[in-house]
Amino acid sequence: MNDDYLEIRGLTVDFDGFKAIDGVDLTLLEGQLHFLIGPNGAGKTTLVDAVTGLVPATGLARYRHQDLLRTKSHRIVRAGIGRTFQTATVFEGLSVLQNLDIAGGVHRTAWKMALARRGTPSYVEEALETVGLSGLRDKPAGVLAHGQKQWLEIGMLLVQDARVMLLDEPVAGMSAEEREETGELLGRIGRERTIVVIEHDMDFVRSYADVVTVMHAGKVLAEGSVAEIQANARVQEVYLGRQHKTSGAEMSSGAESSQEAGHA
Amino acid sequence: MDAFTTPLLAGTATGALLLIAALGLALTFGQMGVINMAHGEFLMAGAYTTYLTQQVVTNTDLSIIVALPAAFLVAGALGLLLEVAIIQWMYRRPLDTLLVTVGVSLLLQQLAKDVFGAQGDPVHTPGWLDGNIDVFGYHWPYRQMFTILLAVGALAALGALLKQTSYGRRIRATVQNRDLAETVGVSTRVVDRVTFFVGSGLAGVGGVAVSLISGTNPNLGTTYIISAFLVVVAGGLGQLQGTVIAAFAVGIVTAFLTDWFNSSMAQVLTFALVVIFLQIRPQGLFTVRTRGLA
Amino acid sequence: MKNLLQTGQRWGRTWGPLLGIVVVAIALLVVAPAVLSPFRLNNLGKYVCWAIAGVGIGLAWGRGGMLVMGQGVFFGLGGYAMAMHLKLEAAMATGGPDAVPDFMVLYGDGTMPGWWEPFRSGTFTLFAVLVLPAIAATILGFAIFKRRVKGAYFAILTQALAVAFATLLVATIKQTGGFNGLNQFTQFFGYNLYDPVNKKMIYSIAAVLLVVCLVVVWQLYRSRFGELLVATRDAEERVRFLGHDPANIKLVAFVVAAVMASIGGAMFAPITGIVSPSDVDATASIFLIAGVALGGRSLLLGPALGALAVGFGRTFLSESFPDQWTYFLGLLFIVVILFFPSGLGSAWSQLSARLRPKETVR
Amino acid sequence: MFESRARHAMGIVLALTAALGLSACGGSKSGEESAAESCVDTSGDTVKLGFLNSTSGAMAISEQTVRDSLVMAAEEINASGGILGKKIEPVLEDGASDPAIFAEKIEKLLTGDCVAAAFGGWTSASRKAMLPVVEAGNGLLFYPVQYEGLEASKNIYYTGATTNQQIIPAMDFLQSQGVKTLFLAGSDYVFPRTANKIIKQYAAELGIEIVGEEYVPLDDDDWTTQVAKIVAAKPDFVFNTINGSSNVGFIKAYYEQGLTAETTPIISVSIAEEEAPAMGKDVTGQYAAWNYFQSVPSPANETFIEAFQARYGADRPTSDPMEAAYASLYLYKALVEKADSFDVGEINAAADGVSFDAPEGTVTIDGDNHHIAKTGLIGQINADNQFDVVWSSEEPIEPDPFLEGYAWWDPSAQ
Repeated sequence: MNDDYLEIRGLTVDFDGFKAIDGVDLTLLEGQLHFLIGPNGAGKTTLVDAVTGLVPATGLARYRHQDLLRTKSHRIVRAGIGRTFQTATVFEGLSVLQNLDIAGGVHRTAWKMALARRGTPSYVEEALETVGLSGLRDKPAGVLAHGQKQWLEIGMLLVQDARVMLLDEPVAGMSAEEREETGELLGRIGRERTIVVIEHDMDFVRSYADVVTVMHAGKVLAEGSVAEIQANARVQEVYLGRQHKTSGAEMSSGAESSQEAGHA
Repeated sequence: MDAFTTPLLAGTATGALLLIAALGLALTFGQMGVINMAHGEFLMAGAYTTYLTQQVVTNTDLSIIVALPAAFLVAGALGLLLEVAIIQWMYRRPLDTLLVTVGVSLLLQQLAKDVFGAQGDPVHTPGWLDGNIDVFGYHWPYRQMFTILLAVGALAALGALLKQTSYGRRIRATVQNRDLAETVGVSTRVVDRVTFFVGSGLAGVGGVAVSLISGTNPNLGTTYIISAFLVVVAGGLGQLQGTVIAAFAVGIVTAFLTDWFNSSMAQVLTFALVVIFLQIRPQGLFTVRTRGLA
Repeated sequence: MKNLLQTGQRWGRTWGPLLGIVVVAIALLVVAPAVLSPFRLNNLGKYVCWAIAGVGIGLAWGRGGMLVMGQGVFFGLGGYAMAMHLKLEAAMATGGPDAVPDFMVLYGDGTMPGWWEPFRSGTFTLFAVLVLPAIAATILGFAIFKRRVKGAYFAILTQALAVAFATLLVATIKQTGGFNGLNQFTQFFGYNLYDPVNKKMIYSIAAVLLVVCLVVVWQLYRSRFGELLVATRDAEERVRFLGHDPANIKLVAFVVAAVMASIGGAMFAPITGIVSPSDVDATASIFLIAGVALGGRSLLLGPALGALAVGFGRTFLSESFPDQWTYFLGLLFIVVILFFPSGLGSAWSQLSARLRPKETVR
Repeated sequence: MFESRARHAMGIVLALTAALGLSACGGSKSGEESAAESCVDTSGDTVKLGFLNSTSGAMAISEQTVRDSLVMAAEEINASGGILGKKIEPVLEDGASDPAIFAEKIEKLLTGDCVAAAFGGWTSASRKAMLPVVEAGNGLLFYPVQYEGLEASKNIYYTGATTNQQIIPAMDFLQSQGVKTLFLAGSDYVFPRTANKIIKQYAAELGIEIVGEEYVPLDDDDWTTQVAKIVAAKPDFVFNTINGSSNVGFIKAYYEQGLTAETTPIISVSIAEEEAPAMGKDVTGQYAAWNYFQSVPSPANETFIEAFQARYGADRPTSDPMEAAYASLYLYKALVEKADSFDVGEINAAADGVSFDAPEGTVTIDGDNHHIAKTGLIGQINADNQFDVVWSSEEPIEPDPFLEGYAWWDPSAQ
């Protein structure tokens, strides 16, 4: 095994006394599609925030011998860890091509930055190809459909050459067809990368997950293959218990699908 | 002893004045994201209201008491007018409200000049405020104590409004989550207007206190607006306690610096201190934590 | 046909702005000197100085989203650096190489502070005009941007800076001339300042500098940096997750804007014959913003043309309506920001965009 | 492909600009000065005069009064036949309280409107800004305000007091009152700093001890902490060189902390008839040093006050700068009539000894330094906010802007 894995030990995030993450241990290996599930408020997004320097945390998060908790966000990105956000955030005023090109700018010299772009760099072409947006290259990113924006974000991570991709609900709001395409895309690019997906849709998780980690109340509840998780009694309890407390109308689609998982 | 008490007491009074001016700003800035550069001119409106009140109510002892609610209403009405005529079209463009209100501020200054004349008008201090008490050699003017009481009163009234009344709950709900407040039936339009009225009215009350220091003049607002904004910035948004501490801190620190150096250096150094302070606490003293990518 | 149209559009995108700059250059350098009286040309020179600062504000505010309300400070750094040299030149012309400026004799003890000494050299002064604001902006920008102070906080801090700077100048009479500022220059790098031929030359230098600044921002706007700056303006946190520190990107734009303001200030001194605190305080800074808002903050030529228009309007209105002209300035802010938030330049381009299909049919 | 073209294009634009710029850059070095041609045309039956005062901005408060009396003087002169038979045609400009605007407007007046002379300016900053323009264009400027001295230009006539006609008489008055300790309070800018430098040196000469010195910025009205220092220092007298609205804050803080005209009187050099009633305090008993008070008994003053109040309202007081501005226009008339010409050179040649029976008394121009001889007066404020003259230099004092006649004066001392 090489060093290209993300190691998290005893990670804790404390919001003025409220422990949003409470002593989480995780090892995320290369070449696996790793899914992070759990009810709302379980701390999934906060975990990603902590690893990418958005919220202060204690404990350990290490990638290639680099202590991520003492590194600034943009340095973490430079170390090869990229992420997306729940709401797709692309630069709406720039074209698809410009969005991808801008993502590849980290290692450019100051002089290159001061010049205009000439032609299309090969890695940008490749990313366009991979995420299937070649035909829309000159369109402003703002006019893209929701799913296309998510793909564009993944494309930007590719251009960034992110070795670890932390994706926050990439298929939320996508059609079944788009989900399938996204799943295949993740499968393709995941072979030589570490990919972590936060997801609620259990169908999607079942179809593509190699490893699933269930989080609840800031702690890791269970970890294993899809089958192992589904058989786990504590996981079932958490989801069932949640069902009793919440009224049907307020329950999100994500919660419904997780509840499904509990029964299966 | 007086080398310590004089700046402390005088600075507390300056801080109280800054607090009255900054409370309204913190309210409108915190809730609506509006940066009202014409707030200083509402102070000026309060000062001119005091002058006009003294023309009508010639009993000086009484007139200042009458002037307080009058100034609150006049400045509040001006604020309401500003909200209805201009600001309501510009929510979600906070930086642009800053520039629009710069224009409003210029208009109001010129208007005051044309109506009242460029020469300032006198405001007479009532007899019961015209005196002092000897505190370790500092002849502490009653007027400064009155300013501090006024600030405490304004703060208490505002606190009661926010904590005890249904409007207060609506205001707090709107500050915390505008969209959610709307969905549960709070008319944020009405809440915004009430907030603007109250915030501007407070500036009017501050104007009464200012008029006791320097009478009236058309440029009176510009003297206080920047300091008041620095207080809001240093205090942080969303919590009045930050504004309170920052106001008194700026007032007292400026007074000590004035004592040690001079007024000009005190102004410059206070600015430098605020910038250094923001290095330590970039979001100000107190801030409401929000989730997600801002 | 479609291909041709596209080619035409791309051609227009590359060359259009340059063509605009050429038109501005010809208007300022050929037409204006030919038709304007020396006095009016000198007035125009003053507006050109504001326009140079405006171009930088367009970069920082329009493209970078940083509302710089205190550009008067950098305008002042350049203006005072140049004015110190001109003051020393005037002193040395009559009193020999060791002469000190008259106001130091009148109001001080006749000795000159050491930091004035290098400004005897014209080369050093030119160097200082470029480097002083860059250093000041880097220190200030570093402190502000690294701690993620932005938006209204940033605007208010910069305005407070302008107030503090002006107060400092007024209070340091023996070092900076105080409220009176620096004035009574006689020559500009050896050229007599009151000779009409030389005044025309100084005007031309300012106009050339404006064109150069326009070309610089034109290149910046079309560069990858320009794209990144706009990206930072629209979604600062997202840029962080591209691996860039947004603070550095903003810092570059802020420093370039500061240097341009300084260049404007440096030319302001010989053109108006005075630099005083009232040219650099909060009000003066707001004047600079007004022009940029009017012309269109994020356009290439908008800030410069807006600054020229506001400068001209200020002169024209104060000559025609000496008592009421502040009303116009107040209304300008309200109307432009309320109805044309992207400036009149954008209003025009929106209109022409609607008209364009008809034109291409021809 | 487009990129390389764009770079070429950029190069072309820059080259073009450089060429255009260079073509306009035929400068001439100092020495080969091309003489400024005067464009003043007095061949018709009118003569253009420029009145340049701030009617907007912070200084409008003071300068409007100067404008008013200039306009009135012009109307009076026109009614009585004009200057050398030519009617005055005033050109009004706003200096906008901004020195750079003053520089611009004076150039417009001299080269655009071709006025024969300009009147106005208030702050020293505005005068300093106008001075090089007036000298370069060889024009004439009449400056009507008391100022800190240390200046003399052949193109400017200073009709307000210089320091030896206001500050020094005030000190003489203090000595006559037996003052032993003095506190200096001023706005933080050039005039108060310079005035206080003179005061400190003269005080040392007179044996008066300076027990404190405080400055506050022009736009700052809160004097509370500084006044506390006066309370602590317990001086016999306070010398007030504060300017503008800051005076109100000073006076209010002064009385609030228990100081009065009886315990610690103030002598001011910028509180006049206009300002005294605007303090919001009864300032009866306080002093001011000027060269003119509305209460000065003279037939010329009676006529002046009558005319002014008839023109602008019976409630309008008259004050020193207004009177100096009024006198400046009449002095110009006298200068032109003595020289029998509107030419600047001929006016200057005829200047020495030209006099006018001004409301303050007879004033006479000193041909060397272009200041005028004035009588120093100290007034004490009475219950009607008028000044009772309590001390006078008796004779007009010859102007000495550089204080060359005062042995104790050492300009290079701190």
